[in-house]
Amino acid sequence: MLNDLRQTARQLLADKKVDVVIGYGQADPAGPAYPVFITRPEDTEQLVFNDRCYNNLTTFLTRKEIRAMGRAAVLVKGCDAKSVVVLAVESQIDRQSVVVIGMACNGVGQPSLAKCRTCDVHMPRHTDMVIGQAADHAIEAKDRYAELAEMMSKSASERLAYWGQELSRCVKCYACRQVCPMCYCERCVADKNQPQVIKTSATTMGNLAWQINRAFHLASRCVGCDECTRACPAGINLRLLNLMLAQATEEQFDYRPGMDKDAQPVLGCFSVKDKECFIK
Amino acid sequence: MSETQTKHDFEPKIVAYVCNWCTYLGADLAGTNRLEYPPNIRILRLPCTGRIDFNLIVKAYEMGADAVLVSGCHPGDCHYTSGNYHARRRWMLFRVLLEGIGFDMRRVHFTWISAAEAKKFQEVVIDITEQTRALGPYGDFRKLLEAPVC
Amino acid sequence: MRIGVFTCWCGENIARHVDCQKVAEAIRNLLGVHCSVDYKYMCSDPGQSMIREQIRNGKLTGLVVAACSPHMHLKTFRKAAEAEGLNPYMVEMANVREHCAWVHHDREAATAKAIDIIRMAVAKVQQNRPLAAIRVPVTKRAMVIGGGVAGIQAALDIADAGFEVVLVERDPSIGGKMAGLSETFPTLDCSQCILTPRMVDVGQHPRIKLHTYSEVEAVNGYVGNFKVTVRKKARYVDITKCNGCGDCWNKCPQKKNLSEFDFGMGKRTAIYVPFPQAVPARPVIDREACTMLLKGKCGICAKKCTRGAINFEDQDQLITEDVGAIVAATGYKLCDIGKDEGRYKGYGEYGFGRYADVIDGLQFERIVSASGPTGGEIKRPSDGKTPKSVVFICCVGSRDDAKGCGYCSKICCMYVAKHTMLYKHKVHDGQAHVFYMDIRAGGKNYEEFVRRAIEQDGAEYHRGRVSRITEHNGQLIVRGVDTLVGEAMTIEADLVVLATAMRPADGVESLAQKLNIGYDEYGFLSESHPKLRPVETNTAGVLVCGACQAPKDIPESVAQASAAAAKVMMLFARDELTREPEVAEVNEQTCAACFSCVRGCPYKAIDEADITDRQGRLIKRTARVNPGLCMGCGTCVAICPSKSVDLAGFTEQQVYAMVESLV
Amino acid sequence: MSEVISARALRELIGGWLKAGIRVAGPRRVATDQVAYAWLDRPEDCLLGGYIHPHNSIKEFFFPRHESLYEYRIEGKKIALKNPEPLADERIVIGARPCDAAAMPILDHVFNWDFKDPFYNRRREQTTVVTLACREHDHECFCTSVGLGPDAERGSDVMLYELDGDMYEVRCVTDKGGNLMAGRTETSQLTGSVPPGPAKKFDLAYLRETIGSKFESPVWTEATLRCMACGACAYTCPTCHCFDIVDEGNARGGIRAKNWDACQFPMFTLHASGHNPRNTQPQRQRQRVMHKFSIYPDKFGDVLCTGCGNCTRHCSVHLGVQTVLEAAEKSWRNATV
Repeated sequence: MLNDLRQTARQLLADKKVDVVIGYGQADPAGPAYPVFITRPEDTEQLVFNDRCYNNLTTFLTRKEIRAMGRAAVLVKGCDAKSVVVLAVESQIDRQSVVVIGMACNGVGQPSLAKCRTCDVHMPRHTDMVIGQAADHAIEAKDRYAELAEMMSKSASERLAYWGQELSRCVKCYACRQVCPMCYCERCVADKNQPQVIKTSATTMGNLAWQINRAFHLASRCVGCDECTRACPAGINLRLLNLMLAQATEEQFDYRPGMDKDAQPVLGCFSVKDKECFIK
Repeated sequence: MSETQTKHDFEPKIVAYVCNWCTYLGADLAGTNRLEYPPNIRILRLPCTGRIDFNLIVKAYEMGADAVLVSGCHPGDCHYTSGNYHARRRWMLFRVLLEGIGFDMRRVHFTWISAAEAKKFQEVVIDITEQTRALGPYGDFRKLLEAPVC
Repeated sequence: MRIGVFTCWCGENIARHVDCQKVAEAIRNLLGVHCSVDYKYMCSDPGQSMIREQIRNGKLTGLVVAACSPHMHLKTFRKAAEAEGLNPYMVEMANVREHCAWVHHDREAATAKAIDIIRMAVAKVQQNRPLAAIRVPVTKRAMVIGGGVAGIQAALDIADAGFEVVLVERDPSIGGKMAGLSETFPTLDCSQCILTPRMVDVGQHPRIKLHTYSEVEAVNGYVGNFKVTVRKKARYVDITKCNGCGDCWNKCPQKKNLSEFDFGMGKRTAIYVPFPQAVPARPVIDREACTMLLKGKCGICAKKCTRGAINFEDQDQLITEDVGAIVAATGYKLCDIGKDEGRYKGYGEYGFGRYADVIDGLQFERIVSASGPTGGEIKRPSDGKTPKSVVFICCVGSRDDAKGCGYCSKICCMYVAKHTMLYKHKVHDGQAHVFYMDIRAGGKNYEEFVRRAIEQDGAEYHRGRVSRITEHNGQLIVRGVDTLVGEAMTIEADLVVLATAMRPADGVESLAQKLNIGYDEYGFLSESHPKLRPVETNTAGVLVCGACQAPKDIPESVAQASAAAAKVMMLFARDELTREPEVAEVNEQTCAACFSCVRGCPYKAIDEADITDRQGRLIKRTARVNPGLCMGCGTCVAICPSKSVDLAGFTEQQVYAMVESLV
Repeated sequence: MSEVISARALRELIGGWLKAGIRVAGPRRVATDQVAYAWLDRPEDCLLGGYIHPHNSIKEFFFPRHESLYEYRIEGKKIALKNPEPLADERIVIGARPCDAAAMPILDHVFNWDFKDPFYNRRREQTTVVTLACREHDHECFCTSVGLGPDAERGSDVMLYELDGDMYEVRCVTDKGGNLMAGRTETSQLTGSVPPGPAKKFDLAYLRETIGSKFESPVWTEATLRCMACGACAYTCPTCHCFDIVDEGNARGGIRAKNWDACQFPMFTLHASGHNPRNTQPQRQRQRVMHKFSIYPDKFGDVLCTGCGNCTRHCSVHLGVQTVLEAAEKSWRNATV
């Protein structure tokens, strides 16, 4: 598998099909892998792929430093592949000019991350090629949102108290935003100060306002790569916020971001038949 | 101390985001018809429910609102043909997030009130005011507001 | 900023429950407020001149008028400000009447609330920016869609006013339904006699460009600047060469085609002119009926044509017309009550389509029409014998939700009365029976007309419904009830005429979508205000008239058409339009070009645009608002994640300032 | 001869402090596998082992991420200012890591070299730092590479060394520490020691003398292109000290606040004109490392890093001072060969 990967990358660079391959490197086998940007065929030996390859590399597709490097090939796991679809739908990338190398994946992390335990895209979709083999088995929707069910069984006050506790640790380092492939805004609303819609202070309220904003701007767009959760230095389980909206989006609109490249987005569109039981 | 204030020990603060063409006019008509309702509500006029960003709802609570009302034209009546449909879809999801983080959903209200529904406007405002008064100040949220940093 | 706040007593209306002096006091202390005064009637002349004086002397840069609803007087006070040289958009109103004094009777609470409402307005006005009205050029050329009586009237009025008109008609000739009517109520003057001259006027008018046998394909642009793509359907006859001599259709062997113009009561050839007075009086080949086009055999017409006008190779053409305004006059059709379609449930029990002698009102018009297939003699379709007993049934489909049309078709009561008269005048020993629900004969000489039908021409009116119609050796057995007499009744009829419900013409929904205007559940086009803007739509520059907006008779359609024409002339009276500047604008620096606003805009007013350097190299992509199209709903603002689009008049700055003043 | 205290006694001591109304902060489990320096409610909240390094640093107790400089109230046309009450309560940070404690004297420079920051200094005066020497380290630790170590005493008032049998040797480094522990310890023969810290990751002396001339070195881009431009490194760093000053409030009033800021944010150097002198992420990473190992030491002598490893440890792309300097040393030495 690794040889296929390196071979493919080498070819792409040698044939000048791409100028840079965005992949994973790893200095210390015991440490985590990290993103590398390979521009010369001979350097493709640095590429690795294993269960320490956490990053969603598609985030780099919209970074100006990386765009400046030219045409890119990017490694994606099943979950990351979905963000390519959304980026294309939101006209952030020209899908034709990006080579998407899917990597069959059996989950990352030891023990594997929460997202991997309910993953039904071990084989990446909508890629230009897939390297390796992995078995996909359907996961029932309710299992995908099991963690959520547990949290929703608590009372509203308990939930608010829980988030108050968690968010009191948030320092507004914006790691959650920076690693998110969907957070490609040139100027985040959090950095807009006329008006200051979201307080810059890392107070519990300021943090809550920010996380509500972040989560909702990802509503029906978040592909569940969970990089925000992994990147949070304060260990806040942001995944839960994303799950809330993912579940609602799936239940109410039968839509899972990045799964179907032709499906119409949920927000910015509407149906006259939308349910409105909550409106008096 | 005014009568209403002496009547109750707690006067809820209610913020209403309404569209210019239906609910705002409905409120105007309530006035024209002299339909009395509690004075706790503060109405912000926006062109269309489509303009009402979810951050505004959060901001209202940050400013100490005890309840928020969002109201516009009935489906099909939107002055801008479909702004309210966009709004409706936005709220369908936003409510879920609010509920998820443990927000007290008895303090956020969505209604359609047409320019003709003065009576409905009055009833809605009375309901919300009484219900919120019964709930008392939004303590859970205040705690978040006042949580110290180091 | 120097803000003046003017609190109005509105006589006693506000002052009764709000202590206006106390309010003015409280507001005077607000940061940024230069002066705060209260007065009995701000909207009165002395009130306004006081405001103007304050603007002048106090060099005010912002104004808050605390009075009634902005829907009532915002314009008034903006004008006053403008007259003093203060930008009108630096004026805000605080609604302390409708939203306060009139609904809160506890003086202290109301006063406190009034202060809050004004604080909000002051907070907002501090964020206001001067705005300049948007100016857009006007193409002084109108398009009228539909060549019925409404379309004709609108086209002629606009053209006679000196403006060019493009008239688009789907059928081979203009004239619409009216051209097929026999005589018209309440005067019984011959329909064609009054219509055809106007059709000729249209055909000959130097400023009217006629596209018959054509349909609107696409509509782009906005008020004053529409680009309309028109599909000219292949006619297979070059009407510039043809002189309408008639050799072709007289010789055409395909004579068995049902005539659309006669509503199937008569026949026509494959190459045909719909009716003698057609405009243009030029034939068209029915591609479904012509053996030359179907099988490549025949071509007689081509041989006969001395001018070589026949062209079997003819293709549809797409042409674009630049117009400044569009009038939709697409008219109506009669509900096909023979079959069920969607919400519309047929009247199987009446046997329409099953019994040849059960026909609808328009078919009857052709039978009694002097130019009709029977030459004006009343003969029933089945065997051509003269019916001695005719039953007319009103409200077939109309006023009946169960059948799909909840509304009243409005013209039926009148034309049924007319039908009974025309019938009686031609078949003196015949008897007309009418089943009706109510007689609705509002209108000049209408009631009198109906009375004449009953009293002079002896039509028998039965208040009641017909339950079913069956056929028994050539006779139609009509079973109904007369609720006034209170008994069931059976009439043996030779002919039954159904006054079927009026529905918008086919394809009106798709046209409405192209024009981006609304339509109701039945497909009737929506006016922007039922009373005060009856011919405007919610898309500026697009007007409606005639039966496409609601069931109407001829005089109403004509009146509405002239009204629409007048609106077009108003538009064309100016060289450029000024539009409210409260529209959206994109911050192209920060726009991330996700284009969800483009997707969401109800007016398709946002485009995808490229920003390039001098060499034309792409710097970045961005969304861009077309201020000519934007109606200022602000949906894009809420959709935009980075708030890179904002709405003048309701900017984020203004709205948040208001919320933050609520503490 | 040494002074020792039993784990039990230590916890009782913490309990006593808390009872006496002293605010005590220490390593505390704030979530599953998440340890942070946080205020303690009960003595048992305090972890005295079982973790390498909390996700934050003790700078939070001296230079909080959000701090009100003053309040303003808008009363009519007047604006009234109100200074915050000076910090009254006595504070103790217990269980600090040597690398965190060592950051405090380093930070003292910047908060005192011209303007003496009363907020910071008051907290320093009021707070006693009790440090727990390290017995373990992980891949990210590199204190030894910046001249510190698992039992470095710098910045601590008291040092604790784990002994067998749930005992700690107590070494008072300052009088403040002495006063705190006076009479709380017992004399013993046992002395604590710690295993050697992490192997050196880079040659500080070499980098200090070279780095100044390497502003244009390609290594900055090579090593840092993957930076995600978040503030995780700066905010978990014991020595990063950049802040922003913002007004937050509403129509009635508000506060002027001092909030953490980080040089990795593109906004950090964005000019009103739209021009950004540090326009790419590698430039910002270079700035961070240069500040720590060139600019700051040139001005104050100390390198602005204690080798705690938080930057790399909490980086989503495993990028930090250590990884950058390793790469830099490698490429610069090769270049000279």
